[in-house]
Formats: sequence, C-alpha cells, structure tokens
Amino acid sequence: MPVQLVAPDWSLLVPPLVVLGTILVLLAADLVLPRERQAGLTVVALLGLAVSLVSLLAIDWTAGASTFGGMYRADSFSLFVSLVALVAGILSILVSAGYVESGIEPGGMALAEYLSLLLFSVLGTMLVGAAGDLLMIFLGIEMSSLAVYALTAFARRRLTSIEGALKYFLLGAFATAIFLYGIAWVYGLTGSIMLDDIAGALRDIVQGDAPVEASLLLALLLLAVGLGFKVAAVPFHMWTPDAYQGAPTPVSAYMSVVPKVAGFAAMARVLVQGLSPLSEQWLLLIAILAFITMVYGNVVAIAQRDVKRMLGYSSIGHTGYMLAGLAAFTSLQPGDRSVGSMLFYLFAYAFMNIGAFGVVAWLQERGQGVDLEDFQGLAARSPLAAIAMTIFMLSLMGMPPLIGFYAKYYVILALIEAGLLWLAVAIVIMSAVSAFFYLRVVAVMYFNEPAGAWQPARTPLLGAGLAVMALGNLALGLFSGPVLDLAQRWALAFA
Amino acid sequence: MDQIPILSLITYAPLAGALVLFLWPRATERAARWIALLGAGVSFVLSLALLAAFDRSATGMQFTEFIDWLPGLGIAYRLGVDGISAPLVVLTTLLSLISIIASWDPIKRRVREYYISLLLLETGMLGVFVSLDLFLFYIFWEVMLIPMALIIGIWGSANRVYAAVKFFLYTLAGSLLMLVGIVAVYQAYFEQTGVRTLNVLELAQGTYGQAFQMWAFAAFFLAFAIKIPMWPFHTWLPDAHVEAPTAGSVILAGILLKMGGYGFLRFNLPLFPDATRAWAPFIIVVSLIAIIYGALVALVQPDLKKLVAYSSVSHMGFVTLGIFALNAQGLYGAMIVMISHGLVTGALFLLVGVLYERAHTREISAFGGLHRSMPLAAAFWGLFAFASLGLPGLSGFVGEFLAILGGFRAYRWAGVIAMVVVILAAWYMLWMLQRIVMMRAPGEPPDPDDPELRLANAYAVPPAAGGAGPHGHTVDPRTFPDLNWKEFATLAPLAVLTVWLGVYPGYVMRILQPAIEQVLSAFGRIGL
Amino acid sequence: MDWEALIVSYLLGFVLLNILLVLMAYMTWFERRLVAFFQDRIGPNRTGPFGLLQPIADGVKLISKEDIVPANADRLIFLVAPLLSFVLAPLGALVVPFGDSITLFGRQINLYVIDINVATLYFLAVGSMGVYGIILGGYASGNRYSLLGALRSTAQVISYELVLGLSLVGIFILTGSLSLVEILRAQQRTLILGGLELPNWFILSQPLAFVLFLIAAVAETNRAPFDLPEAETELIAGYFTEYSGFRFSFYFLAEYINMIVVSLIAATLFLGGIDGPFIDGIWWLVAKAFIFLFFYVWLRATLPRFRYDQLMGLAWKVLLPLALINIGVTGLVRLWGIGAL
Amino acid sequence: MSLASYAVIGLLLITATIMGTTLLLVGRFVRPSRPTPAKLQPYESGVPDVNPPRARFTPRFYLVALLFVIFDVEAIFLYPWAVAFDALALYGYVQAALFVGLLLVGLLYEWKKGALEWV
Amino acid sequence: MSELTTAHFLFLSAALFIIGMVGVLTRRNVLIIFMCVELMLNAVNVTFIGFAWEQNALTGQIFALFVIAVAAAEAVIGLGIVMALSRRLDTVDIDEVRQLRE
Repeated sequence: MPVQLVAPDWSLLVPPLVVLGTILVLLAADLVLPRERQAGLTVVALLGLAVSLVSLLAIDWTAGASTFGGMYRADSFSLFVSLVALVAGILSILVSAGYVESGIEPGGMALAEYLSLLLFSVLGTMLVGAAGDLLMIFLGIEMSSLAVYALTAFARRRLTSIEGALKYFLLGAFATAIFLYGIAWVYGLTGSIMLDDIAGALRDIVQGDAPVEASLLLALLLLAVGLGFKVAAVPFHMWTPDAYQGAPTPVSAYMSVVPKVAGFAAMARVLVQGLSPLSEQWLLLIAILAFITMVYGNVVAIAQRDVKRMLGYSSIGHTGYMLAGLAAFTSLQPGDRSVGSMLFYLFAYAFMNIGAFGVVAWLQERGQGVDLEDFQGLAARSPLAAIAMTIFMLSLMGMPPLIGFYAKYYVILALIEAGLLWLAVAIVIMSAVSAFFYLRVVAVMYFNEPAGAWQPARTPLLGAGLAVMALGNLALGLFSGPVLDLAQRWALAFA
Repeated sequence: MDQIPILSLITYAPLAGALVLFLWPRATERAARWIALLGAGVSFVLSLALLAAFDRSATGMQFTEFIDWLPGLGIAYRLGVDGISAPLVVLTTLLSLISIIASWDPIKRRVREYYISLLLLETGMLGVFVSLDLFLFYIFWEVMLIPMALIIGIWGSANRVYAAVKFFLYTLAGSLLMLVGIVAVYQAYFEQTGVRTLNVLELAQGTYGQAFQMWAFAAFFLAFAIKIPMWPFHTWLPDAHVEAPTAGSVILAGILLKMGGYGFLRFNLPLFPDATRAWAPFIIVVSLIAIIYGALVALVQPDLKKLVAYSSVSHMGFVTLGIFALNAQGLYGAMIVMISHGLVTGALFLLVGVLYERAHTREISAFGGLHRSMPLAAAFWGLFAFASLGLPGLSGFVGEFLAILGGFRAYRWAGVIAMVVVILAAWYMLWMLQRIVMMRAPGEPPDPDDPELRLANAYAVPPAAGGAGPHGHTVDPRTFPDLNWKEFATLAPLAVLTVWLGVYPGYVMRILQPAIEQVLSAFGRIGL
Repeated sequence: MDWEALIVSYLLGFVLLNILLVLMAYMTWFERRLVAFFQDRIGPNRTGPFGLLQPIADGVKLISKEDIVPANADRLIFLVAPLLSFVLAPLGALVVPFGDSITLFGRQINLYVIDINVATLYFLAVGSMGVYGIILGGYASGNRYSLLGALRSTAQVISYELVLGLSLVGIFILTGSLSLVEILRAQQRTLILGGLELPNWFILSQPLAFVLFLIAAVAETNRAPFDLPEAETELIAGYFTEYSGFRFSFYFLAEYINMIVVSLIAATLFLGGIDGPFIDGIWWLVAKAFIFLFFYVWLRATLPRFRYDQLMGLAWKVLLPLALINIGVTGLVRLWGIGAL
Repeated sequence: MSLASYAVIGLLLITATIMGTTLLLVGRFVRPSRPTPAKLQPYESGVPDVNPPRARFTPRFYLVALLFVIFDVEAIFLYPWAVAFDALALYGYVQAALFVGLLLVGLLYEWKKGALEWV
Repeated sequence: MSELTTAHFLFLSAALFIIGMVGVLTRRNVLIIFMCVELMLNAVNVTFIGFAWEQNALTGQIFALFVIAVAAAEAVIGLGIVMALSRRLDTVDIDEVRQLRE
C-alpha cells in the first residue's frame, strides 16, 4: 500500500498552535496551582490570544498557501476569521475577568477550565475559517460548539444554566447531525470533500444539460438547515434565548459572537466557496432566512424584560442582518461585497454585543440582577458605565458614527449592489423596530431614579474591557476603512 | 489645505467644550456653565467671521475642506457652505449661545451632563449644515438625535420620557429610510459613471431614471418631512416641545426644524429634479393642510408652549409651500421664513420659559395683566407675537409674503388659500397676547372703570383666589418680577434681528441669491 | 460464498453452539471439583460417577423452580435481559479457527465457522454487548442492590474492555491484520531468538500484552477476583439478586460460556491456537484453552476479591498506561525490524 | 470479506434466541407459579423497603463512562494505524505517538484532578 | 443473494436518519432524544461508508471515523449536562425543564 505522508508546513499553523499551547499551559497550571492562586491565569490566556493575534501578522496571507494536503488554508479569509475570533476571545475574557471567581454563580466556576474551554472554542473557530475541506469545517465547528455547550452549563448549581445548556446542546447536536448528513450527500454526489474540488465538480454538473439533481438540492438544504441552527437563524433559533439567558453572563457574551463566527465562516466556506455553482439555488433561501430571522428576532425582543434574553433575541435579529450580507453574494469577483460585509459585521458585533453583556456582568458584580429594572438610574450611579451601555445599545441599533452603523451600512451597500433592495429596506425598518428595545435600556438608565441596593466592587479588567469596547465602537467605526479592506479581500481566498 | 479650516473649527468648538466637561468630572456647575458658554461663544464668533468673509457674489461652495476618509467607498470628509447653509450656521451658533444663557438658572440638576448634551447637539447641528458628503451628513444627522432626546428626557417636565422616546423613534424611522435612499443614489451614480462617491455636488450631476427618482425622493422626503415636521408627521413635535426644557424648545424650534427645509433644498431638489416636479403639487396641498391645521389647533390650545408649537407646524407649512413652488420667490420666502421662525419662535419659547420660571405653569389661563407687572417682557411678547403673525416691518412678514407669492405664481389657488389662512395666525396670536398680557390676572379684582367687566359682572363670576397651576402652586402674575438681565440679554439680540430682517431683508437675500439660483438652475426658472 | 457453503457454515456454528452448552455444563462440574480439591474437599460426587451427572441435575432443578418477577420490576426488560446475555455469549467463539480444513463427504470444509477480516474487532464488540444483559437486568429488577451491581459491572467491564482492546494493538502491529486466521498463520512461523528456535507465539513477543489480556479477560467475565458485581457479601449477588429459576441460570450460563470463549480466543491470540508440536490440530487449541480455564478456577480458589476502588484504579492507573506503553515499545521494535528507524 | 459470514452470524443469533426461548417455554410447563405479595417484594434481606429503588448513586460511574467513551474512540483510531503500521512507518508512528501522548496527558489531567479516585 | 448497491446503503441510512429525526422531534425524554441524535450520526456514517464503498475511496470511511470520535466527545458533554440536570431536578423529561421563560 503506497502511503505518502508529506510533512505539513507548520509555520502556517502558528496562530492556532499558539492558542493550543496556551490551553496546555492553562491545564498544566491548573494541576500545579491551588485554586486560590489561579487569578493570574486570566492574564496568561489574554497573553496567549494576543500572541496568536500578533503571529497572524507574520504569515503571508496573500499567497493563499495551504497545508495538510489542502485541509488547512492560510488565506485572507482565514486571516479575518482568526482575527475576529481572537479579538472576540480577548474581549470575552476581559468581560469574564472577575465574574468567574466572584460568587455570582452559586458554587463558583473553575477558572482554568473556564479559560481553556473558551480558548478551545476560539481555536475551533479559527480552524473553521482556515478549513479547506468539509472534514475540517465539521471538526472546527464541533470544537467550537462543544466547548460552548460546556461553558453554558458552567454555573452548574444554577438550574437555568443547565437548562440553557441542555437545550443548546440537544439542538446543536441535532443540527450537527443534519449538517453532517448534508456533507455526506455532497461527498457522495461530487466525490470529494475538498471545497475546491466540490466547486469544480458542481460546475460541471451545473453546466451540463441535465437538470440539477434533487439529491443535490436536498444536500444543500440539509447544509443550510444545519448551519442555520448554528448561527441561530429563524426557524432554527429555539435554543438561543434560553441559552443566552441561562448561561453565565460572560459566556452569553462569548457565545453570541464566536460560535456565530464559526457558523458564518462555515457558511461562507461551504456555500460560497464550495457550492457557489449552486448559488442560484441557495441565494433565495438565504435571503428568505435572513428576512424572517431579522423580523422575528427584533419583534420578539420588544417584549423582553430580562436584558440577557432581550440580547438573545436581538442577536437573532443581527444574525438576520449578517445572513442578508451573505445573501448579497453575486460572484466570486473581488468587487463583490457580500461576504466582506458579513465578516465586517461579525467583527463589529464582537465589539457591540460583548460590550453589552459586559455591562450586564458589571452590574451583576455590583449585586444587581439582569432585568431591565436593574438598569434603573445607572447613569446617576455610574455615568461611565451608563455611557458605555448607551454606546453599545446605540451601536447595536445602528446609530452613526458607531461601528454598528458602519456594519449595517456595508451590508445595505452590498444588498443594493446585488439588487436586493427589499432586503435593504427590511434591514432599515428592523433597525427602527430595534430602537424600541435598545432605547428602553438607555431610557431606563437615564430617565429613572436608582433603586435597590448597590454593592461597590472593584473590577479593573472588566472596566478596561468595557472602555476598550466603547472606544472601539467609536474609533473602529470612524476608521473602519482598513478593517473593511481586509474583510473585502475574502474573494482572493475563494477564487 | 492652505486655509484655516474655519468650518471644522466652528463645528468642533462646542465638541471641544463637551470633551473638556466630560473629562473633568469634578467641574463645578459654575465652571460647567462657563465652559459651555466659551465653547458655544467661540463657535458663534467664528461663525460671524465666516459670515463676514463670505463671498456673496460667488456661486458654489465656499470654505471647503476635504480629507479622504474611506476612499474605497468614496466616502470623504467634505465640508463647505453656500448661501443656503451659511445663514443657518450663524443662526445655529447664535441660538445655541442663547440657549446656554437661557439655561443658566433654570437648569439645576446634572448641570454638567446637560451642557455636554447641549454642546454635542450643537456640533451635530452644525455638522449637518456644513457637511457636503452624504455619509458625513447622515452621521451628523443621527448624532444629533441622542443629545436632543436626552435633553428632553432628563431635563424635561412630567411626561418627558414618553416625549423623548417618541421624538427619537419618529426621527430615527425617517432617517433610516433616508439611509436606504443614500445608498441607492450612491449605487445608481456608480452604475452610471463608474465612480464611487457620496459627494452631494457630484451626485447632483448625475441623471437618474424617473422611477428611481420617484422613490428615492420619497425616501429622502420622509426623513425631512418628519423633521420639519410636516402634517401628518408632526405628532412628535407638540409632545417634544411641551416636555422639553426651554432651551431644548428653542433649539428644537429654532434649528432642528430647519434641517428638514435645508434637506429639501440641499438634497431633494438638486438630486431628483424630475421627481420634485412630479411630487410638488401633492406636497403643496399637504403644506396648505399643515398651515391650516397648525393654525386651527393652535387656536384651541390652553397651553402656551403647545400653542407656539402648533404655530410652528403652521409656519413650516409656509416653508414647504415656498420650496415646492419651485420658483425664486418661493425659495427666498422659504429660507427667510426659516430664519425668521428660528428667531421669533425661539424668542417666544424663551418668553414662555420666563413665565414658567415664575409661575411653574404654562396654562394661558394662569396669566394675565403682564403689562403691569412685567412691562419689559410684555413688550417682547408683543413684538414677537406680531413678528410671528407676519406684521409688515418684522421678519415674519417678508418670508411669508414671499412664500405666498411663490405659491401664487406656481399654483394660483395655493397662493390664495395661503393668503387667507394668514388671518388665522393673527387670530391665535393676538388672542393669546390678549389673554396673557392684557386681560387682568386671575384673582385680580376687576377694574371698576372697565366697561367690559361691568358687563361681565352681571354674570357674577366669583373671583378666584389666585390661579392654581397644575402643580397646585398658587401663582399671582401680579407679583412676577420683570426680566432679569440674563433674560433680557437672550431676548434683545433676537428682537434686534427680527426687526432688522423685517426692515432690511436684502442683506440676507443677497447671501441667498447665488445658491438659490443654483438650486433653481435645475428647474430652468431663474430670477424674481 | 454460495448457498451450500453458507449452510455448512451455519451447521458448523450450530454444532459449536451446542458443544459450548455442553462444555459449559461440565465447566461448572469441573470448577466445583477443582475448587473442592484446592480447598481440600471432595466436591459433588453423588450424582453419577464422580458426580458427572451433577450439571444435569442442576439443570433439571433450575428449570422446575418458580420464576419470580418482582412487583416493581420493569417486566419486559426483566424478562428479556438474561436471554440477551445468554444469546450473545457464545457468538464470540464463531471466529475462532479450529483448524485448517478437512475433507468430508467429498468436499473441503474449513474448520472455522467464519473468517472475517475484523475478527478481533468482532470479538471485542460481541463481548462488550454482553454488558447490556447485565445492566438491563440490574436496572429492571427494581432493586437497589441489583442496580448498583449492574452499574459496578458496567463500569468494570467497560474499563477493562479498553485494556483488552489496547493490549491487542501490539499484535496487530506485528501481523498487520485484525483477522484471527491471519494472526494464527503469523504464529505458525518460527521465531529465532538467539539461535533458539521457538514457535512465533505472541506470548513470547508480546508478554506484557499477554498479561494485560489475561487480567482484562478475567475482569471482563466478572470472575474472581474481579467478581465485584455479584459480590454476595456486599450486594447479595448484585444484578441477579431478583432472578430465580432458569433466568437466573441464563446469567450463569453466559458467564461460563464467556469464560470458555475468552479462553479459546486467548489461546488463539497468544498461544498459537491450533499450532503445536508434531501435528497441528484442534486438540492443541483445546489443551491450551483448558490451561486458561484451569487458571480461572485456580484464581477463584486462591485470591480474595478486590475492593472496588482498587479494581478501577488498577484498570485506569496501571493497566491502561501499561497497554499504551506496550503499544509504543512494540511500534519502536517493529520500526527497527522493518528498517524504518 | 464476505457478507455471507455476517449472514451466518445473524442466523446463529436467531438460532440461539430460539433455543433460549424454547428452554424458557419448556420450563413453563414444569415449574410452579405461586406468587404472593411478600414474594414479589424487592429482596432487602427481609427488611421492608422504604426508600425508592432508583436511589442516587455516585457520579463517578458517569465519569468512568465518559472516560471510556474517549479512550474507546482512541482505540478505534489506533486499530487502523496498527494494521497499516508498516506502510506508515516512522512518520505514522510519530503522529500516533503525538495522538496517544495527548490522550495520555488528558488521562494524567483526570488522574490529577481526582476523577479516577473512587472513594 | 442479490447484488449490494449504494442504494441499499442509502436507503438504510435514510431510514435510520429519519427514525432518529422523528425521535428527536417527538420524544420528551432527554436521554432518548440524545440517543436519537446518536442514531442520526450513525446513519450519516452509513451514508459515508456507502458512498466510500461506491467510489472505492477511503475518504468517506475516514470521515466516518472522525464522526465517531466527535460523537464520542459530544456524548461526553451531553451526558455531563444531563447528569447535572438530573441531579438538580430529578427528571429527564424535557417538558419539565422550563425555568427559562418570561
């Protein structure tokens, strides 16, 4: 049996390997350090992610190199996905600093395990972005979601946490199975799991005279449904509000972004790179999904009093916007903005949504709950926190000059370029609808008088994180050019 | 850039003040007031310099600034003013300064935050008037919303939160539609020329298909119609005015409303001339409805502020009437109504504020006989009420006359109707003036020499023991002190300008001329 | 394979099944006599000569005993579980090669029921399925002791299953196949070690694996000293506390059949199976399996029962790492052997 | 490989089931059946049972199950590697060593965390 | 015995997949739902192996191996969550788990 094993180009793998190394360090530290002396691990995790972020720079992403026989691709798309995953990871850790050790969750949470799970999920997301074949996508997605299932249940003495995790897990596993079945069919019909080969095979099929086989459409549908679950698109969103509400707040922050990045990266890789010859078939599907997702998420969010749950529904709405970006796909030409706008939206979303959850965590550390009432009079108690929350809310709403506006703007631009005016108008109307619930938080903070007990607490890292995110919402919006250019280079990767 | 970026300086001077206040949490209330005054004052002085240096003969934009921002998307930092925006910039800086002075004593709570909001608001408003890039314009447009909503929502009166949210949602809904319009125009221009730009002037060069123009016009129009506000999109306005603090009302009426008119002139007309022509008759009709409706509703208001607010709806009807008459008289009229309304209505709100400070109520029925207790204030009341109803010789007359003339030339019936309706304005204004200034105050014993009252005594109205405000305060207008020097200082310049504009509108009209001619060049009707 | 061959295979399997049943019956007799001998007793000697009819007497007795189903048992599962154990137990023996082939009635007949290329995997799979009978029986009994016994049994079986499986990886490396027939053929070659000609039995090249397999096999069959699931003193017979009559005997049958099957497999894997001096043949296999069976009984008579934590600790902390080390070392040696190092 | 081999297994499985069932059915005609309430009680050494039968038990059983699942899959991965050992040679050995090493680290982690202690 | 074709694999796997899916959607016991998911995963494996068999390539089989590995990891997480739940709530009925509602 001739077996040829070619040594992989490890240098391309440095960023994920750094994350993996950090995880091992964390686990080792967990074994040798007693629990009360583990506070420094947060810094270790932050450093690891930061080093990985820096090491992204060292790789020539324009070359589009790949290794492991094409399974791992170091191209401009994977660069951006890694960037978003790492940044979101760093922000999430900043948000969780203090929360994990504090007594907010009964029984506490084990810091080292928490951090390593979180890093595992980041790692998985990076791998999805860099995937060159379906196997890698599958493994990456699973690595990223499995860790989050566990994190959701991390407050294991609190029933709601377990319940959220249970629902998330069951539906997630269900989605995995559906997604896999789709992969199996694609593999069977095209004879390959390499994305480029699939695209080639499909091109031949589509260009042939025969109509596209029903089984291919079935495969497409299965893939879309499976990934729809992962990104919480309606009608596959049922787990989202429960998971967001139940999970420990920093975990909610994290899972609103990074697993979503993984899901969207997989969508881009699978649909745009692999199944682009079938774009006629899936574009409408995605557009409709986008529409009902944004409408449902935003409308239901209006009725929520629990801020975490509200943010959960609102994140469904944002999923709709991102899907709309994907639906604007027209061709793999460099001028196409669709995937780029989606990527930029994810990047922006990390800054807005993690920040919003961060303020919730900030309040929890001061003895408050997570209801709207707990925000009453925050402006009087802590003007800075109130301003930060205002910035996040307005950014989520899409107010200029904050980053959320730019994100939406680019999506609308892509949609109009693609001729999907109705979806652009839908985004705009839904932004107006979303003003109801985002603004209510702002109104409660500024217009109501403080009520309830207040425990002062010191949370330097969290405060720094909130400051970074608030400023990021401003600065990265105003100067979004470089980031956007980076995101727009996705087409180089897929061509 | 080889010249001083005066527009940026004007725009960001208030922002600098706001930043100083933001970064100095221990600032005393006194310091906060002075810093705000300084910020707005610098801006005002610079804007006067701008006006002085403004070349009245030149067509096109002056004092332009340009910095590339997001080049890939054709988004740039482009500023500039022409005859339309320059007076509005000055009006903005002036009214902002006046607002800061007017808030000096009434605002006692969270002073620092208040002035931060006010200064931010000013920067937003100035940015709207000076930006030439649609994207930048949109950003300033939205930025304005938050501080205004906060001013209403935090420092307003009883029902403030409702009013703030309503204001916010209305304007947001409109402006989001405008966003789609912006992107659509951008895309249409790109498809036509292959150039990505959001430069208003450049975009105006493009020719767009009729169908596209129709709905893009509508997208922009809705945003501006809500802002100006036009009937039937006006419902946020009375709430916002009634609940806002005095300075908020002044700015709201004096400047924010003008943005709608400015938007029509700057965007709708140049970008979509065909659609403008097609839509104009409908808009004229709606304008007339607004004029009549505003006046009639103002007539029955028991609340002073509401009365002034509805009078604004009516006045803004003249603005849209003038603009969509699409001739020179109409446009001049619209612009002058806008400026005059800024001065006069601003002053009226200030006067309401003066009364509210003393009486803690705005019920018309709570006042009376001010000519005796507050002669100075009564004089101002008279002056501005007359200006508002359009007495010749005061600013209101010039604008309304020109607007009606424009309307008359465009659609005879429209001019006639508008002319007739002016009588309504005289009715509600004069009646209001009579009730608060002339008639005896509640609780005042009747003047035995008053023949009218002798008649009234026959019906034996038992004299009340003083008017009771909504908060149960016992107010007696007879004891009100007259204007203090700060109040006087806020009102006097407005009064001077009102008279000056009424007597000598030529100065402003010469500033306006090149710009208005340019706007009209798209419609092929130039000259008076 | 044609129909005839299929039928022949099936008949062979059927015969094997029945032989196993008989063997099992006499295994009980053998064990009791042997244990008695170890303990200086006589053991059953009344029924028939040397008590040889004792197993039949036991069978008759058990079949005529009342079959009690406890009131709060999960009835269906309770009834089916022992059958499951019993049915699955002999299946492992199907892949054991009993010889090359004989000619009978003019046609060549292979002396193994089936030869599949994943025979070892199959054996492991069938072996681990037997645990279902235990866990279901324990669960369905509605008795705390039964459930605990079943859980213990499950934990134990799956823990040792790992060791069992991993201990064989070394053999796979050496033979490059999972088929028992292939493994047997590999052992029929000669191993030359320092001028000494030895049979290429894997007990010689994989001694550590052999020890691991032996220990794991004993544990897998729930035999002493690993018979914690049925520890009478702690659990009142564990998972079959509530069973009586012939269902009870099914568990017994399964246990003894498992012993025999494991012995046969072990003999094939490590002791060369039918390979032996003079003439290869089934007798060698039987003899070797007998050694294992003797060993089973010997253990039971000699060693006390483990404590549960010792049992689990042994599997996870000692045997599992050892098995991995064995794989590593075997791999290194093999690399050196094929000149790849 | 022949599918027929598996067919034989299936047939024998059925045969064994029939044999077992037959034995039970035969026993039915021989054995007595006289259930009494006391006889049908769960066996508790004669003491009446008061606690629910499905009482809680230590979570370590789950831990073992979870560990098993992980390592069993490891074994699955090692089998094909072992069979193809000669072809994969040194490079394959190193990769397998890496794989096993990682799992071993995992085992050590569990060990150190006390997951293997049974007290 | 008739010839084995890919269709046989596919029908079997489709049947298993649908059984699993229906199970997930209709059953209320968390453990059974979970088992149904596992059933679906194994149906996928059958599909993979069927296609690999048809194409005479190993890719599908390798994929199936990875699916098994991931399914194991998933089982670990899932059982952990279910265990935590049953210890807190004494039930594995999904309908009884509804703390999270407005």
